[in-house]
Formats: sequence, structure tokens, C-alpha cells
Amino acid sequence: MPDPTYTKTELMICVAARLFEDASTCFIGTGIPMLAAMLASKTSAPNLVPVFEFGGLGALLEELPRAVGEARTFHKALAASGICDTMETAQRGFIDYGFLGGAQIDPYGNLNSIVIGDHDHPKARLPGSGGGNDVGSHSWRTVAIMQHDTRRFVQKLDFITTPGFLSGPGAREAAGLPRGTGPIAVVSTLALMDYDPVTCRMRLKATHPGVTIEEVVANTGFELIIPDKIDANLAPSAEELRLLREEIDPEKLYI
Amino acid sequence: MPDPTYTKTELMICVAARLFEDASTCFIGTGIPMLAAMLASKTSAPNLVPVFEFGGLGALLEELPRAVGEARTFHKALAASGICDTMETAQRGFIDYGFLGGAQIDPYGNLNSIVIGDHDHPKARLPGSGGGNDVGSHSWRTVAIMQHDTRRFVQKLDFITTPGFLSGPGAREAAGLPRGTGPIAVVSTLALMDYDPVTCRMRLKATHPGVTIEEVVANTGFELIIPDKIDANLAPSAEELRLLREEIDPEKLYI
Amino acid sequence: MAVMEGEWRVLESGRGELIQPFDLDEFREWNRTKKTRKLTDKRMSEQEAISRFVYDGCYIGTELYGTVRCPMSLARELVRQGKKNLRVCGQGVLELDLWLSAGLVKKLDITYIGLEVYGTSSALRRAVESGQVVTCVEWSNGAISWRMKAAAMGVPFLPTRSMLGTDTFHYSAAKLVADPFTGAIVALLPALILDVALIHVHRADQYGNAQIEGISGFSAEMARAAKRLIISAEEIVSTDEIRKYPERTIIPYYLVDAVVHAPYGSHPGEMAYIYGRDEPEIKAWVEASKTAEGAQAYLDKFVLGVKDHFEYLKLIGEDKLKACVELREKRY
Amino acid sequence: MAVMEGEWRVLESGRGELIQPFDLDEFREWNRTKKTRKLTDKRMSEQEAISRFVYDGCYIGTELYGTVRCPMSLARELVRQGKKNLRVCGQGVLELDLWLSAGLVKKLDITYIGLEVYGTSSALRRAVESGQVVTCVEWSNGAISWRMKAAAMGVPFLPTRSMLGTDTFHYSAAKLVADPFTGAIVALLPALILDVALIHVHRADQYGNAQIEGISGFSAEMARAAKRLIISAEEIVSTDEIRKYPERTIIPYYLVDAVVHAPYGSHPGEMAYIYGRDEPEIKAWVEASKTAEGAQAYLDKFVLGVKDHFEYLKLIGEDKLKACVELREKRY
Repeated sequence: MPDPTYTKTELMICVAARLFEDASTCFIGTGIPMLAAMLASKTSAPNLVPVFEFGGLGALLEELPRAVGEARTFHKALAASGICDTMETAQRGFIDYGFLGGAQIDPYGNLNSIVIGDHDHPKARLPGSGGGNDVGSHSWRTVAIMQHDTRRFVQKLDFITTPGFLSGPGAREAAGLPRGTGPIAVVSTLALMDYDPVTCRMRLKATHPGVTIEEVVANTGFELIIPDKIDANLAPSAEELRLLREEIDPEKLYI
Repeated sequence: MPDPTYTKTELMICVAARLFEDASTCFIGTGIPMLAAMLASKTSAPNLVPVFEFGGLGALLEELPRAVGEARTFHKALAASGICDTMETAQRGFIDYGFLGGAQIDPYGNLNSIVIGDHDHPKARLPGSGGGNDVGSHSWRTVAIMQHDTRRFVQKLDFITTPGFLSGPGAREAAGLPRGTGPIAVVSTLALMDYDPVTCRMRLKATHPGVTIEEVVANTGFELIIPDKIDANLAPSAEELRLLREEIDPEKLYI
Repeated sequence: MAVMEGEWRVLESGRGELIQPFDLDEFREWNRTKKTRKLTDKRMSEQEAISRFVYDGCYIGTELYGTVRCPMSLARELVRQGKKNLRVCGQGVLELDLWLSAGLVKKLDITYIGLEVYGTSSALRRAVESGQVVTCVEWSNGAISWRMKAAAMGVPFLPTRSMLGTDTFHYSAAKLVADPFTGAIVALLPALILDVALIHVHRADQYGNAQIEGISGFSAEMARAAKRLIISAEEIVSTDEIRKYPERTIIPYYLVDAVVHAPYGSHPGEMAYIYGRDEPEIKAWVEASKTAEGAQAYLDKFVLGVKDHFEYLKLIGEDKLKACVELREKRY
Repeated sequence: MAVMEGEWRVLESGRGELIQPFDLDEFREWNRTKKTRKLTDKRMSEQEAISRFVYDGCYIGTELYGTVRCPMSLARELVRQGKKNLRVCGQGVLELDLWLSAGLVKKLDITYIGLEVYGTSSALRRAVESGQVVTCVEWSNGAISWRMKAAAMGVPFLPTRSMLGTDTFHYSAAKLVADPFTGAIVALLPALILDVALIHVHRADQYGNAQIEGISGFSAEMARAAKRLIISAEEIVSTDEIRKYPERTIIPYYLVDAVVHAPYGSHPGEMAYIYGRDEPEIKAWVEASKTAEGAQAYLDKFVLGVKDHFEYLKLIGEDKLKACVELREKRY
């Protein structure tokens, strides 16, 4: 029996965790991606190879890291080098997945984490690219994890920080980005999205329990492709929730 | 009293050793430069910082290295990194001196260590640049150490492996080489040479004991500048010889 | 073989300002004349190091990252001395927040300034949105690290496939060219030579030979890319100890201008294998920094209100520091 | 933003052949599909490693350098298997001498092949002067290392101020351009992606996580620049041992295709902190290699005349190996 007390964030983490492929190399950013990676490594992806941009590779995720450079990112790791080595490893094609956040996402999966409003006279200055642009440029596949509302899912970004499909089919390759790379999914608080292979536009793939298609559409600031067949994401299992609450984030930093 | 039993090689090593500046960083190549560096560090340059291209920096030269990568090049060293770090350190301007050998040298101090005859159909294939070209490009000052004869001191090299002054004044800078760098001396089995500051051509500076100017000229395959005043190099001191024979090269690998 | 500037065909140039122009031959000359090869005792206090080597308007950077092996005792001393109009590169958490809140930063080569798990930086927002920081030039974390790596290598640029196709490129000072070997498009990142760099390490000898445990972040690159380098170290060790394991020297002495003995120098951040994060003290800044007044009160108490790092540690108190040591990462 | 090849203005191109053309996207695809991220046991014998991953005509390189931490047991096995038409990069002492004498090398990206203290290489002279080696493309030691570093970084080229103004440049495959930021002239070194690399290390686990003591040479760069990587190791250690000091992993497992346990794998060369050089055995090659017949006799005895590395060690004999151990570099 699923535990009905789960939160939207817990659900989002569980749906994201299920996307991790076992024995793959994954760039893990601060926050939700860390919880998802840790949950995945305790469930379906025990051989996951987490990569943290400042040098940790193949750490055992026994405790939740709270920053991308802290000791837990290289706890019993296979290697601990530096950011250049890690980013070059990605540039060389060794990183399978990147898990990213952002303040805004557009229909092509481009992300903004730099500024709301005009760059030089911003309404809101956001933290910046960090490793986001690098992760989105070099990882084979990227997954965005986002709160779902119309301020975040927008037709046009105020600033393209991290490349999704840029302006659409072929645009990544034309810009010089590595062949065959790009976003594959968005996990939000409402649903799981993927991308239409022809148009490269975002497409609803599966709704979360209790969420209607209309709710997803109403919270999306651009035209989302709604295919005929839409899956339903499973609610967090009791075991997923137990792991999240007792082992992964007992201090409730995120959940 | 100088020991009259010294060899030409021992003398050459002593004259080269006296050129080392204390507390300077010096690229040391295999062979005679190693003996000279070791002698210098035991006499006038106790704070010499030897740099070996494959990564050894600041080693204590307690035993003679027999290769530029072997353990004696990083014996009790301050750092042991790799060739890229070392060459980049040079490219950044941190290496004061480079001590080089070669098969041929021309009036501008360019060196050949690649080929005798035509490159693609050689009379003699020599070992190659090794680190020579890098040392000659990036070190602030380079010193060549050579046997002195007309086959080695030639008007025109068969191949410019390592840059001296190239074609003359301003040529290094025009080629893009770092500003203010270049050869400063040649230590041979007959004499010590430097370079005329105006023409950048090789100039006799000091003859070895018992060697006449005529002998130097006769063994030089190009017109050597002979200034009015020529110094005389001192013979090896008894202590220099003792160090060389007993402490530096007791196995007589070189001397 | 004289060449006109720009004779290369550049496909596109980022519109961002190159806020720290570079001259490799001048850098070489600096490295020749201002960096002694002598083994000299470079130990000094935070006060002396900051006052001797940091100056108003300089281009400065800190390694690693806010709460992780970050030279916090140097960052706080810089605030006490009120060095201003700083041009700053890269990523930051607490350390850049302090400088921004103290109004010391004029221009940023920015990659990330935020509070990690605690979200965005209010200090950054206030400083940028008010116009106090007059310029933000955008880069990715990889790009800014490679810019230092270019300087460390002694070359004018490095190519990358990061930043392509995005506004991150358009608001950077990178240039787009085609690789002459294959025709592929790459961005060229200009070398970044810092006026001053601050790096915190596990141990150093009195001359500056420095060793780091765990990830090395961008310490190797930044140390080699800086005209002045201040090292703070948890522990000062003998040079014999350095010579025993020369492969662990990540920063050789000749790069270093000052060695500051700073136990708990990364507090309230962590130092792998020595102490863990001081979460309550980090949260204190997160809360305080939400308003300008709160930030000022924090600065007044924890930075301006103490004379030096040792007074700061006394203010924090031995019990809290001991608790951090308990939380340290261990080698099994 | 389609770009024609060569739209960059190149001031000059070296006339040397790019004997190993590269395609970064193809390398990425290789790294994606042919390099597992799984921790799999990769231990195998020299025979198996060479026969599975080295092939006629491949582009191959060895690290470090002849008599120093060099994968000699792999080099000898390659001769036994007679892999031919090799294209080879870089520097070499004994190991390349063996291949040259056995007539296995067709093209060279050459920096240095010689016998160090013992002078020039007769094997090289015979092979090049006879035309058996059909092409020598010239590079400096720095340049060839940076070419591997470019591949390791995943970029098409790296700039350098080496090789400028010399025939070394003219007989290389580098290109001369002006830096678009400052107008300075630099040489662009094309990325070098090796088909196979052989590296000898102090210790590795069964998956290939490898650690090196002392200087690292160009191991980090070569390991990352190769499509196939064979590691030989003096010692096989547990993965727990690797995880205890992750900062010492210079080659992570996913780069590695084969792990060969090869005690005395560098013999007659040295292995810092484990054993020193076997000077008499090195001299034996120096003398033997002066003539083609002598070289063949050496090969017959020490390489072709033994079945594998363990037979080779038996031939050398325990006493000599023990003597080498006595001569090892020590940590004080």
C-alpha cells in the first residue's frame, strides 16, 4: 500500500530516482538530484557512479551531501580529482546522465539559472550557470527536475543558461555541441515529460497520482505536446519513503 | 694547485657548473648537464632548483641521475608532477636556465638533434627533439654544452630542432617565442662562448687552459666573433675534480 | 611574420567585457622577477598577508567553494581591511557573500554565487540588482576553471565545447571559431591571470609547498594562474615531510607569496578529514543575510567585531569546533 | 552557423602528416559504447591483453620512458605476438628499440628515441635510415604530451609557444595561428587519440583503478587519450584500498580495458620505491643493439625465447632482481 502522506517533493524525487540507469555515470548537482541519486543507488541502481563536478567520482552515498564539493561527494570514492578533470571527462563523452535544476525551462528543454528580466538590469539575479551549462553541453542525456508552474515552464526564457535542444531539431549540432546529446526528460512536481523526437518539443509522458492532464497544462506556460497515451507515475512505495525519510534526509533538509 | 690529469670532459663540466646561478630554476637534460648541475649544487649553487622534464622539481642531487625520469630526479624533491606541469611551468616563465646538448650548433645558437642530411632520407637519424625544443623555447636563458669540432659547430644546420636566435636579432619574438628569452652561452671542450648582443652571433668569451684562439677558430665551422679581450677559464680545482670523481660520477659513466 | 590582431576569422564574440585583460609576456616577466626561487620563510598573519598583497581594485579569486576548504579566515580579514572595488571571479558561497554584503565587489566573472542547499544568495541579489556590482560577465564552472588552466599553461586561450549556442556564451567574453583541423566549432576561452588568489590547504611548509587531501577543486590551476598567491593552511609541516612525498605537492613553493597558519581556516565550512561543516553557523549567515541589516549585524559580530582569526575562533567557542571535528570525514 | 573547414586563417601548416587523424564525436561515441561503467574484473595475462587489444596497424603508445616505469612486460609480449605496421608516438628507450629491431614500426610521431646516458639508438638509425620506418613526424616532448592532453580534455587542439620558428614545427603536423585575443602567434597542436596505450603503474585494483608513486610522467594524459588502455601493475590491491585514498587514483577504472599483474614489469628499468635499474641488463641491450644481428640475438634470448613475463623473470634470475630491489629509491 502506498503511503498517502507523501509530499509533492518526495514524489518528484521518487519519479526522478526511477530514471537512473544502473551502472551509469551521472553528474549530480546540489539538492534534489542528490536525493534522487541516493535513492536510486539504494533501490534500482546499486552500481550507479555518481560524479560531482569538483572531483568526486564513484563515491558511496552513505550520507547526503549538502554541497557539490563536500567530503560526502568523495566518501570512499574511486577517485577524487578536480573540476577540470571532471568536466573534461564529460567533454570526452564519459558522462551518461546529467541531473539539473533551473529557475525556468522552455519547450526545448533549455534552462535559465542566471537572471529574470534583462541581464544588465535584472529583476532578479539568480546564482548563475555553475556547472549547469557544462553538464547540459557534454552529458549524453540530461534530466531536469523542476517545480511545475507557469513562472517556471515558460515559452521563452529570459536567458538561455544551459542548452536543451536550443531552437529545435539540429540546433545543438549546428552550434557545435557534441553529437547525439540532449535532454531526455523533465521531472516536475506534477508530471514526467519527455521530448517529441521530431520537433524536439516537450511532451507529457506520465502524470503523478491525483494530477490531471488539465492541471499539468494549466501550469505550463507553453503548448505542451499531449500524446494519445499518457502513463501514470506510481506513488512512492513505502520502502522509497522509508529510505528517503530515515536514511537519506533524516534532517529534513529537503523533504 | 690544479690537478693536471683532468680530461676535456671534466673541464667542460666544471666550466658549465660555474655558470649555474644559485637559487635559480634550471632545466637539466640527460648527461653532462646533470653532472654540471650536481657539481654546481655542491659548490657555488647550493640552492639550485633542478627541474627534470618528466616531473621532478627541487630534488636533492645526492646521486647522479641516469635518465630524466628516474627516481634520482625526484629524490627528496619538493614536488613530483608530470611533464605537462613542468613544461607549462616553463611556458609560464618560471624556468630561469636550460642546459642543452645537441649534435650541431650554428652561429645563432640554434641546435640540431634530429637529423644529419635530408629529413626524409637521412644520412643519420638522431634521437629527436625530446624536451630540447621546449627548453630552448621557454627557458629565460639557455646554455649549450657541446663537443667542439667543425662537424658540430656549423654554418648551417641540417635541421633546426631547438631555437637559438633563429635567423638573428628579433627573430625569436617575430616567430612568437616568449619575449626576452634566448641562448646566453656555449660551453665546449675548447672554450666558453657567448653571443654578441647586437648581431646575436656566437662570440668567443674564454678559452680553456692550454687552448689557443686559433685552435678554437680551426674547430669552428663558421666565423666566430673574436673580441679584443678574451678571458681564460680556470682549470678544474682539486676539489671540483674530487667531487666529480668521488661523489658525482664514481661509476665513470661520463668522465 | 608580423600578424595583425584579429587576422583569425572569429565567427562570433561574446559581448561580455574581458574585465581582466592578459599579457602572457608580462606574466612571464612577473614570474621571473617577482617570484623568488629561494626557499624563504613566508609565514605571516592574515593581517599581514592581506595588507601586503591585496589592494583596492585588484582582480581576486578564492578556492574552493564557500563551505568546502575555503580560505574563510583570509576572506574575513579582507573585509576587516575593507579592500574595495574588487573584481572577482567564479563561484562562491559564504566568502563572496561577505564581500558582497560589505560592498567590496565591483565586477564579477560569475559562475555561481549561492547558498547551495539553502538556495539563492540574497547578498548577490542586493548587490547586482542595486547596481552596486556594475558588471556580471557569465561563464560556466568548467569555463572559468579552464580560463585559469590556460593561464596556468602559459597559453592565451583554451578551446571548449561548453557554452555553445547559449546566452551564457553571448554574455561571456569568449570567442567562437572553427577548429582548423576538422572544422568543428569551439569556443575559445581567454586566459585568466588573477592579481591575487587565496587558497586554503591541509598542510604547507614555511616556504609554501602545499598539499591537499581529497578533491583538489581548481587549486592547481588557480595557484598557477595568480600573480600573488596567499596560502592558508591547517597545519605547518617541516620541509622534510614535504620531501618525503613529493608527488603530493600540488602547489610548489615558488608560486606562493604568503603562508598563513590558519587552523579551522575554513570554518564554518568543512575541511575533509579534519573537521566537518558547522551547520548552525552556516544557517546563521543564511538567516542574517536575508536583509541588508541582518547581514551587517552578522559582519559586525563575526567579522568586524573580532580582531583576527583567533578571536573569531574564540567567539565561536571550543565546544562548537570540537563538535565539527567529530563530524569530519574519515579514511574508513 | 554552418562553417566551412579552414575558414580560420592559418598562417602556416607543418608539412608533417597527421598520421592519426581524429574525430572527437567519434571518440565520444567510442567512450560511450565501448567503455563500460560497470566494475568488472579486467585482470588478464600479457598474452591475452595484447592479443585482444593490439592489432596490426594500430596507433600505439607507451608510458613513461624506456628505463623508468615502463610497461616492458607488455612491450616484450607485443614483440612475441609480432603485431606489425605499428604507428607509434613519442619517446622511447628500450621498449621502442625492441619494436624497431623487430621491424614492427611503420610510422613515428617522434620526440626522442635514444639510450639516454648510453647515447643514440642504433635500432632507430637502422629502421629510419633503411626506410623501414616510412614516416617520422617531429614533435617536442612537450608538444606530444599536450597533444594527448588535448584528446584527454576532449578538445580538437591546444595552443603552445613551443616549436615556433624551427624545423621541428615545419616537419610536424601543427598549425600556426594568431591568438584572436592578443594577436600573439601560437602553434596549434592537434589532439592525439591513440588506438592503444600501455601504462605501467605501482598498483591497481581488479577493475583498473590505478595509482602511481613519484612523478606521473604523462600517464594521466595518455590514459585519457586512448581508445584501449592496458594497465600493468606491480601489485593488485583491493578496491577498499583504492577507496581509502581516492585522491591517489590517477587512472580511474572506466578508462581501463585490461589489468595485467606484472611484478618487475619495468625490468630492466626501474620502478621508484620498489626496485632500481638493472644496469648490466640495460647495457646488454646497448651492446647487443649496435648491430642488427646482435639485436636479433637479444630478442631471441630475452623476448622470443621466453614464453611469458614469468619465464623472462626466471631467465633474469632471482639474485639480479633482488639486487635491483636493494637499489630502489626510498622514502628517506
